[in-house]
Amino acid sequence: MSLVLDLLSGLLIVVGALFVLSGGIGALRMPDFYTRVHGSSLTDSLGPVLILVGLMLEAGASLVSVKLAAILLFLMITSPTASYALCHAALQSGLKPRATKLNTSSPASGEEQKLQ
Amino acid sequence: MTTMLIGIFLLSLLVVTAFAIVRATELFSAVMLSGIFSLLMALNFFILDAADVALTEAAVGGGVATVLLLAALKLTPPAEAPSRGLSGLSVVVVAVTTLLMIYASFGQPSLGDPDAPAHGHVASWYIEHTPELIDIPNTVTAVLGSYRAYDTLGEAFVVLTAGIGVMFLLGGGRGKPFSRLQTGTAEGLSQHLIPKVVARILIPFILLFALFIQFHGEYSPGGGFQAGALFVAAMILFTLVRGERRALAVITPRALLLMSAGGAFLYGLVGLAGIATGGQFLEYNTLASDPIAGQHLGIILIEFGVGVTVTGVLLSIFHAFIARD
Amino acid sequence: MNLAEHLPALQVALPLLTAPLVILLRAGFLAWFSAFLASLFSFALSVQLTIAVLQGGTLEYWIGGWEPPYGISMVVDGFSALVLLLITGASTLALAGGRLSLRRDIDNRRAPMFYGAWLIAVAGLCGIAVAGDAFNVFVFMEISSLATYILVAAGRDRRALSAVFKYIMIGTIGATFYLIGVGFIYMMTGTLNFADMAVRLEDDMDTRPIVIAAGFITIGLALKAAIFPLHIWLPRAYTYAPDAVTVFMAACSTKVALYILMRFNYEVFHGNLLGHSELFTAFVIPLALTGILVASAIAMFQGNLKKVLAFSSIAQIGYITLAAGLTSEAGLMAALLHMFNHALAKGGLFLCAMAFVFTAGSSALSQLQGIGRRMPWTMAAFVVAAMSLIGVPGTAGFISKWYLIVAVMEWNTWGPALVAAIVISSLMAVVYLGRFIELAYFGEPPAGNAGLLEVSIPLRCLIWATALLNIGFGLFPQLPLALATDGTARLLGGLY
Amino acid sequence: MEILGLFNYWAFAVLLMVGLYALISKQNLVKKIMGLTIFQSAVFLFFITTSKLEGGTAPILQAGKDWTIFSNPLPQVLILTAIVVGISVTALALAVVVRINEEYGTIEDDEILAKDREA
Repeated sequence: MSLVLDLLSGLLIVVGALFVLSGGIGALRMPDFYTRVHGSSLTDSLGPVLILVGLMLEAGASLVSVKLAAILLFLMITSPTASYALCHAALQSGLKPRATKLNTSSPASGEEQKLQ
Repeated sequence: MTTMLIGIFLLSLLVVTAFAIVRATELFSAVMLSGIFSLLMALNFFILDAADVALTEAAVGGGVATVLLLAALKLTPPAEAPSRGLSGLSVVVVAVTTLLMIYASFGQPSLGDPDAPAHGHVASWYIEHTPELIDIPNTVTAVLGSYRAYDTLGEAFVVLTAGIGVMFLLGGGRGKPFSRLQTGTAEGLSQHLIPKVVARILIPFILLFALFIQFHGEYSPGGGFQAGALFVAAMILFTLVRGERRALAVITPRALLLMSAGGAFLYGLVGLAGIATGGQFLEYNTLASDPIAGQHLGIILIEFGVGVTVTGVLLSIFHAFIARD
Repeated sequence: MNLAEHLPALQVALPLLTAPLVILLRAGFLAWFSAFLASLFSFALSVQLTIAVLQGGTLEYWIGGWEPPYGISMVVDGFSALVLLLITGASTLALAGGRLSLRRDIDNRRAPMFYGAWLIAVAGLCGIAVAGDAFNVFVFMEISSLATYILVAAGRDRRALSAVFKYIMIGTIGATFYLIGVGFIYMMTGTLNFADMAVRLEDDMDTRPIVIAAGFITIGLALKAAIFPLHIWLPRAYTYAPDAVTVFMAACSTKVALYILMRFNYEVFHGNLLGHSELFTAFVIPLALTGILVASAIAMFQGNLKKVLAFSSIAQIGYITLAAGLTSEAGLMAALLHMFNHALAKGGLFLCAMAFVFTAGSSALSQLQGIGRRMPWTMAAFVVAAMSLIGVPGTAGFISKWYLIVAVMEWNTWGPALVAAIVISSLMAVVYLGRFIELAYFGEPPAGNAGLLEVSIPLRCLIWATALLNIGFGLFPQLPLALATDGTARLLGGLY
Repeated sequence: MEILGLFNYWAFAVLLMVGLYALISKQNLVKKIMGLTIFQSAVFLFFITTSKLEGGTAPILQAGKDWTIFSNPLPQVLILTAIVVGISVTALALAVVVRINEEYGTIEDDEILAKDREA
């Protein structure tokens, strides 16, 4: 039983770590601000969720698990809000998503274009 | 060993972040990086067994300092002027200092060395005698609140002085610490559903946690300062979501001023109470019939004083910055 | 409950606890008045403490009833009493004399904050003077520094702001260097109490971290004390601060850093650190000497009275460090005496400068032409204080210069050269002060301002009282001598 | 091992250097303040390093727990105070910067100096 639990928690943690890693790569490699936020929000949401669940399996039914669950709950509330606030602020300050860039004459430079 | 390796990894990250802060020309990203720097520093403190310090660094460096820097950036130009290259003299000064310190490090006790002189003498006396003299589990709080209460008194007044300074420089004076309110930003994010709802969920928890840290500081990491910083974090969140005006209606400027002055004054009064009851300045043994009860009472009172001052001052500073346009 | 035994704690607690009450006040006058009263009572307390020290020797106070090194202790000896007298005396003098000047500089609505900061500055400086614990010194150094930044930033000229920013940066570097030094010492000894440090340092004499610690502490405090060439913050801060603040700062703030510098180097390091005396001498004396000469020379070419006096302060700090660097009994004696006498003279000079600025509206020398004829009383007091600064016999300044020259002569073969430097810089002082005095008496007043013009009679009395103190302590120097003897004996306790 | 145990001190030295460099050679006042923060944080790191004890835990003595070694509480207390001092200095310095910007219209040190010279 404990072996199964160990394996399962290990698997969850590894997969969670992979999500964190992909989030990191996404934040570096994505073309514009909004897609980058999309990438890094993986680091915020799915990654920690899997890791925390893995840790909870490891800790078993104890106070530690309750604390981890509380952390999980707060993460699930706060990190999407943070991503939302970030994108919203960017949109309000006039940063245009790259996909909607229509009739700009300047060549795509890989940099975000600011609206005038 | 593992701890040491994690430590080395975190320290390297810290150094990299520090370089990035110095190199960044956009002040906004430098501020974000310095927030990251503080959180990394807090992690380092945590693996070095300094839970109280880690909590404080996270709340202060990651929270309050970042908010203050952002508030100041709103009022100042956002980018650094183009650099003029390395300054020769400063590089020399700085390099010499570093070399001196690395040179000194070879005579120093290695990390965690149990025979280091710092751990004997005074420190071991604290660990040994705190259970019988003060009887609270958290030795850090015992040292902070009783053995070195005078330093903590100084700390409370340093905070008060900073508050006085910011209100003096940026405020309007005469019980109105803040110059004027901008109508445009006074509404906050109240039109935005998601932050509003989330803040409504979070704020009670943050306040609860602040109270827990305030009054549980004798048993677990925390104390007046951390509690105050957290309380301020909750109020700042409230201000962001509901707007400046509503926040100032909840805690009025006059109340903030009273809190700032009152908390520090309360601390001093506890000190004088020691004299009045026949002890020394800041002696708690004489506050109650039983010395241990007296110690507990004294520590709770001064921690409360610190918490109130910190809340008052940090909120005043925050409002003083954002109320200026 | 016997209040007399709690004097050291009350000395700090009184101004400190009055400050939060002052900031709650709404009216400028009330704030000034309560700050003045608190300052006056603090002065009374330091007089009491001085009497207690002179009668009963060194006082020790255990805060919280905890025995040092576990708790924090306060130690008051002759030297601390001397510094305490300077701090509270200067604060009272500046508040009393500066009421009108401050009322013009600080708008009424912000006055409560200003006077709150003033009291905190007094409390912080007093806290350093009575501290017996190295970290406690750091905390109170930061309290007093933060408060002083606020006081300087209150200057009306916008240059006060840029001056204060520089002051904040350099002050914080100084304090942090000091903290690093304390950290190294703590790491090697496990204690923070001065007396305990001295005892425990004997065990690990001359380990590298301790040497580095001595370096950091000395440099950090030298930054705070504005020892040449680490003085760059001082002239602008003194010049652009409100005039009354300059009176207060000039008399005591750098002195307190020097006080703790001497305390650390003598009580903790000397005798415990191999070759420390020689190193200290070799480090301090050249700096002090260049400081004396260069700052005096710069002072001769300044176009602003407050700047002249500020550079003169740097030169005078040079005298004090020179005397302290001799590491001899006579040298220390001279250093302590000069600290006291310079504060008297410089306090008097800045007080007169404040009066001039108040009536003439500017401290630029060109605006002050002929001011001596328009304000004969104030100007005469200025001349008396100037004579004390130069060291004319019969004034307080003469006593300390005499002690200084004697100490230098008995130092070693370099003595005569140092005496020559002291004489040259005294002559330069004659030049830079004489230049202003000449221009004040014989210069042509700016157009349209030639009438007789004096400050109010109470202020004139205060100015003259200060001037007379300069003469009084020159003729009857028993009090500072007694305090300096006691302080020297304690400082040298570690040397022999 | 022995040498790795000194890594904290080296990080301290480098951070101190980086902070001091930014403090003295950057012209932008906000950047100077950030340098000051790094500079102070380095010192905090140094103190906390001296408090660590091999195999120890945070100095919270819980009855019934089997920890017997506790890290040194004293440097932690000192740093708690020092952190508070640090944020106070930062807040005050930022307020001064805001005022400087209002008066001079710039927060670059050399430009301020130039404007001072003109006056």
